[in-house]
Amino acid sequence: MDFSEEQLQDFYRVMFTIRRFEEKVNELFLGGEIPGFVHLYIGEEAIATGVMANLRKTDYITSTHRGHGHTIAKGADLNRMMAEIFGKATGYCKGKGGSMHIADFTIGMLGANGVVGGGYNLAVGAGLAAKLRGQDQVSVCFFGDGASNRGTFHEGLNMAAAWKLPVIFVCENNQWASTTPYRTTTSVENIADRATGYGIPGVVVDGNNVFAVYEAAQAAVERARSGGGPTLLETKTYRIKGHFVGDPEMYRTREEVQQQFETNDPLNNFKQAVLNANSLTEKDLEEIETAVQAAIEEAVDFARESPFPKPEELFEDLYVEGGETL
Amino acid sequence: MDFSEEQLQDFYRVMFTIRRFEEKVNELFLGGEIPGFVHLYIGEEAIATGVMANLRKTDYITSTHRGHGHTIAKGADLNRMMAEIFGKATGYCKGKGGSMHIADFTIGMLGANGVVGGGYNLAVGAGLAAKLRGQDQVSVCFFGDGASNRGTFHEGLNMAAAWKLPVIFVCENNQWASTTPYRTTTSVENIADRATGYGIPGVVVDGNNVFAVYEAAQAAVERARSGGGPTLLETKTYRIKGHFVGDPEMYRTREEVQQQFETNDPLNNFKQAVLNANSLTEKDLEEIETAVQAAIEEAVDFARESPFPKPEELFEDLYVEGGETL
Amino acid sequence: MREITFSQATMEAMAEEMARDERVFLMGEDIARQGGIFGQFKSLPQQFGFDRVRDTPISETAIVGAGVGAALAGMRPVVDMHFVDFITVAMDEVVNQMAKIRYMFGGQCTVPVVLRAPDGAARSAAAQHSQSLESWFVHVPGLKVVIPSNPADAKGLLKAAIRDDNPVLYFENKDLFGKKGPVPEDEFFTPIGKAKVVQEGTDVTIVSYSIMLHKALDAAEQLKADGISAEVIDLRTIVPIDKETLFESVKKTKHLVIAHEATKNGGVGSELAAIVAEELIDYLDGPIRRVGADFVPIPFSPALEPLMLPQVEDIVGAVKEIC
Amino acid sequence: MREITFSQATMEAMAEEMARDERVFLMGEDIARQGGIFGQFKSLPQQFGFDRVRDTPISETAIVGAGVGAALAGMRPVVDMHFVDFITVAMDEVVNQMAKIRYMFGGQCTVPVVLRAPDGAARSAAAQHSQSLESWFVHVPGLKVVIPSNPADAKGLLKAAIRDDNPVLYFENKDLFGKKGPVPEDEFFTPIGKAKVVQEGTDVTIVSYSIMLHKALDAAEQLKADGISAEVIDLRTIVPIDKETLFESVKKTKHLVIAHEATKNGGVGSELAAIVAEELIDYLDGPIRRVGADFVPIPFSPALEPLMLPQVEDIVGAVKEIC
Ligand SMILES: Cc1ncc(C[n+]2csc(CCOP(=O)(O)OP(=O)(O)O)c2C)c(N)n1
Ligand SMILES: Cc1ncc(C[n+]2csc(CCOP(=O)(O)OP(=O)(O)O)c2C)c(N)n1
Ligand SMILES: [Mg+2]
Ligand SMILES: [Mg+2]
Repeated sequence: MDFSEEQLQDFYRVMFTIRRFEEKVNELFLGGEIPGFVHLYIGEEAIATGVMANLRKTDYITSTHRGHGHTIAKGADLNRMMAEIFGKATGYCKGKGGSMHIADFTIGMLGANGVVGGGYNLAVGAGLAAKLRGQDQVSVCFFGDGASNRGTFHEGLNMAAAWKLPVIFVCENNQWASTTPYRTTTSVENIADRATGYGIPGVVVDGNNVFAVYEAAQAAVERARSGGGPTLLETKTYRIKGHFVGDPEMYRTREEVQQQFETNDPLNNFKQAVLNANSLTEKDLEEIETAVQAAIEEAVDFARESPFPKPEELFEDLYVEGGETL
Repeated sequence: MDFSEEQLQDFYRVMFTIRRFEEKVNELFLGGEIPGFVHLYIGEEAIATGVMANLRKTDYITSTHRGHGHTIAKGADLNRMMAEIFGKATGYCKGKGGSMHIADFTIGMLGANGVVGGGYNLAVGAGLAAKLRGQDQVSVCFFGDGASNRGTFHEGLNMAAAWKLPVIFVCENNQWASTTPYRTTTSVENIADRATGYGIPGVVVDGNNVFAVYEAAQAAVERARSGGGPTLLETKTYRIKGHFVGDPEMYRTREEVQQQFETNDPLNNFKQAVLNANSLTEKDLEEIETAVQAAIEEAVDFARESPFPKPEELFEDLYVEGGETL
Repeated sequence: MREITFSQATMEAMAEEMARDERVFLMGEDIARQGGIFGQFKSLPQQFGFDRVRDTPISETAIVGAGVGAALAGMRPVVDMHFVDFITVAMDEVVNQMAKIRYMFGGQCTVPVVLRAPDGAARSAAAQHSQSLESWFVHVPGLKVVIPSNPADAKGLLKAAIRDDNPVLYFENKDLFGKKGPVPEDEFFTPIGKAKVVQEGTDVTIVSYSIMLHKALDAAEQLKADGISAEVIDLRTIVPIDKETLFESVKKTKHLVIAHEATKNGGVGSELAAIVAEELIDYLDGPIRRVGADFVPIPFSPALEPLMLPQVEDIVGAVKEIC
Repeated sequence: MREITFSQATMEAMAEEMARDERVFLMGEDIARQGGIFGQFKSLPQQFGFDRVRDTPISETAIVGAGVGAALAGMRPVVDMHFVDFITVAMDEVVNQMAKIRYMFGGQCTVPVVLRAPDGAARSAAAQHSQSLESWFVHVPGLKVVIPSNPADAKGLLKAAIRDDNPVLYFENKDLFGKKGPVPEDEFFTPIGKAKVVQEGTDVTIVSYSIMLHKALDAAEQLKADGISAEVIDLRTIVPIDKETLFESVKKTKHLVIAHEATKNGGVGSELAAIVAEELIDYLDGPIRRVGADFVPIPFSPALEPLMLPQVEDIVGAVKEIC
């Protein structure tokens, strides 16, 4: 497949933004500026980037507890994301959601979810909405290897398959569900093998290779958009960081992680590929890096300087005021 | 496979008992003697019979809303079953359960279940218990085609597969989930195809042929008993009667049902086979029928003559008295 | 006024709203081919097609979850739980998704989904097909909860629920479906959040809803013979509770009995009793009484089921104890 | 007496019971390899092996369902819910299976399973990881429900729960795990169904449990300065409620405040208030007050979370309003 220079730049911009955003969040969390739990997307950037490059603004996605990468790749505003993570009034959710609950309905990002496996059927419903309206929007559900053992996986995939809904189920198999290795709780080598049970395509792809993810997602999105129904796309990757920032990681060795990062870093993979092929220059990459760096610093400043929500805001946004349109 | 005369007699005795029991329940319900809902097992007798012929008294089963057949085949007492269906104090559950909630813990029958798909994980737990104790008991979960779309199916099969538990999942695919045809809500031809998603054997068998069911169940039980883990066994059959007694059946034609019954009646199939092969005589069969007939009449008399539970029994059996063994 | 059944009234509500707004659709188990197991959806599939009246797989988490997802994506789904007993299966979708999404996301979206759930004990359906589970949702911020007692409110509340931009749980008693009552021909709505004084009285306030409202009225009738004048309130909405109507009545009668079919312990009655014990205790001339089902699962036997469920005599007895 | 943490105390309870009875085993997500996300299971896998301390798939219906099934097949499982927020996922297994099986089958079997569920809002875990959901289970016949406030009761109640032949829900507040307290070295049990008067007083009864008990004690301390003598009761068991202890206290103090972290509406406080309004109203010298979380999902921001949760001042304020 041939990619334009602009596409390549976009890939790098998005992946690098996610990486730096997460590194910054990590740093700020450890510095005590961020409350709650944060789960970082470091090492999985190629997946959100490769999938989202196939989507339109009007397409839908549902995300997970590890959702910053999806949100950035769908095109969210970094300032409002960072402010939300700080719990500030200027954040996407006015500080009510935090890292685990960012959403941006203006770009079809229907929300991160603190309930593992909570997103499948929201995505199915969004796909159903598109189908009922006769529109060609698609809906993408991101989920983890651990989440693939929730009953909602089964109910969502079966319903989407039975009704031929335009839903793409993207499994981010990063080998770990919190402290538990994938193969100890899951009885198959590939989660994509489960597609057989629904009569839909099951595709396995290298999740650390943005080109491979892009191509596989492209096929799935085309299929969905043209009425062909759902696809189960498994992207193989590795969770480089702890489950959450602060995780003592007593369940695996430093060496395992180090080795994975050295061989499978999706940003490094990308850089080597484009530089070797002379598709982008070091200078191109540096320009992107500088711009991203600045945007992230701006986001941090914005978050820091933003006010916390006022006490009276506690009771706002529960019910729609005048919600009855009689 | 060769079956002894005794085995053949047992097959017929059990199948015929189920058939007559259900016909009697149907009649009594329509006559106003039975309260609540009843779901009949007519047309599916070969499944419970063929599976249970491979089980020991100490093996476990979990059952469904359509549970009379499983209960009879596992060896339950007809008098106490019928009394329960009448809501009498002498019933298995002292009248508290009724048709949808019969259990007999002395024979490993862990209960019918009014929640479709509620039994999978109870069976998984029973299998886990056996495994933890190092005993060779197996656990069999019966469920319908409709139930195969519950999330509990997925969670149960995955857990049993990941832990190699001695559980056999027996799908009774009778083509209907209440008023809804199987293929409109389920995206695959065979539910057994879903076994691929768990890395376990998936077997399809003619559920109207007791010999075929017996053989397939035998393999699955042997596998489970010897530590080989679970099997998903799909038995294809047809629901001859309405979903429950009194169902107006506005969703299918009389002809469809009639045709299915004429070609696929498991009792008739069996009779033809054993008579053609001269394995049993008409007289053998008649002797069984006479004995069964008498047992069922006795059960009806027992149920009719039994007292209803006394008012004070309402508050009994909720908590174990002196349940704390400190 | 014309009289139609509760079932017909809810069908009319669905049909009117579906005809008016293309975004409204209905999904659940066994609702289309046979028109619902209580006949409550008959004619809808013929009128609106099997796309907008969808038979689903037996997948309650998908039914509710997809309802929420479709609402987020701009539709106005009505989802059917078959029996309320199975709302337990989709409890995460109701409690952690449907109820919380708007608030958790800072009001970015609305979640206009209606969940219909037939409830109540009807003729020996036993422990897993007979429950009344509305009370749990008093404890779940973000939902509205309605529960009609008659055909007019069934129609009016269902229409109001569908038009509401908030998620609404709509509980409908199975034994009410066949009951007839007057229902206006012209379009109308029953306001969510408003209770109704169904019968005025001076000596005791009996608050009830759904099928128990009828037993409350029967009790009031019997109490007349004893010279006790009961005011009967149909709560109609459980969240938010109409304190105004409740308080006005209690201030007048100075006695309160709450009656519902759900288990007494931890029921809606506990919340109402607590509110009054907090805010109106000085007006009370006697203890409060709750009437609800006994603290056991619902037994199958016709010899036990009616004993377990609250009856007219229980309400009469409760009133006499405190008046 | 030696002081150990709540976490250590629960671990001791598990270890003692697992050593004593081979039928006891433990399963849940992330409990073995890392010893539990709050460190509450550390050393158990080493002591009893990864068979009896099992990491499960993320499959809450299987965890609870298999727990019930194993109990029916003769084991005594302890299952862990990771966070109580996810009990919603397994609500059918808890409510329609675990709670009903014994009764529905006429007492043929026992269901000796313990469900452990960490709860409570701790430092901005937001709407789906912070709830206190014990109140729903007051409405579910067939379960026992316990909720310790200190290390000794954590150990004593967990041991009692494991020995109990009935299903027991055991709620443990996440922020308590690290708290220390005196715990006897010899074997002991905290009886299920018995509340405890933690501090005697004469002017008002404050009933609380779990982490709020500590805020209740702080409130009592502050109230002393105002010359108000508060009796503080640790409920410890929510089902069945120890009416005797509660009533004795209310009869003495004539004033009742109930405080819990769970949402006030429809909470355990509603049930307690209702019981007292039914049975002890003549003893009361003022209205009842409930103190609980505000009626919104739990917000993330550190600027809002503490406002939403009930605090010491709320208890003090409630007492002063009624005394
Ligand atoms: C229903 C539910 N169960 C348990 C949890 C606790 N939990 C949060 S993240 C997680 C692991 C998820 O693993 P995976 O799906 O592989 O996603 P990853 O973290 O690897 O991206 C668990 C068990 C939860 N949030 N929701
Ligand atoms: C969780 C749940 N959802 C819905 C129902 C209502 N219901 C009872 S039986 C049934 C159909 C079951 O179909 P299947 O599993 O194929 O079993 P069959 O009746 O054909 O034996 C339904 C939908 C239920 N009891 N439980
Ligand atoms: Mg993972
Ligand atoms: Mg079927």
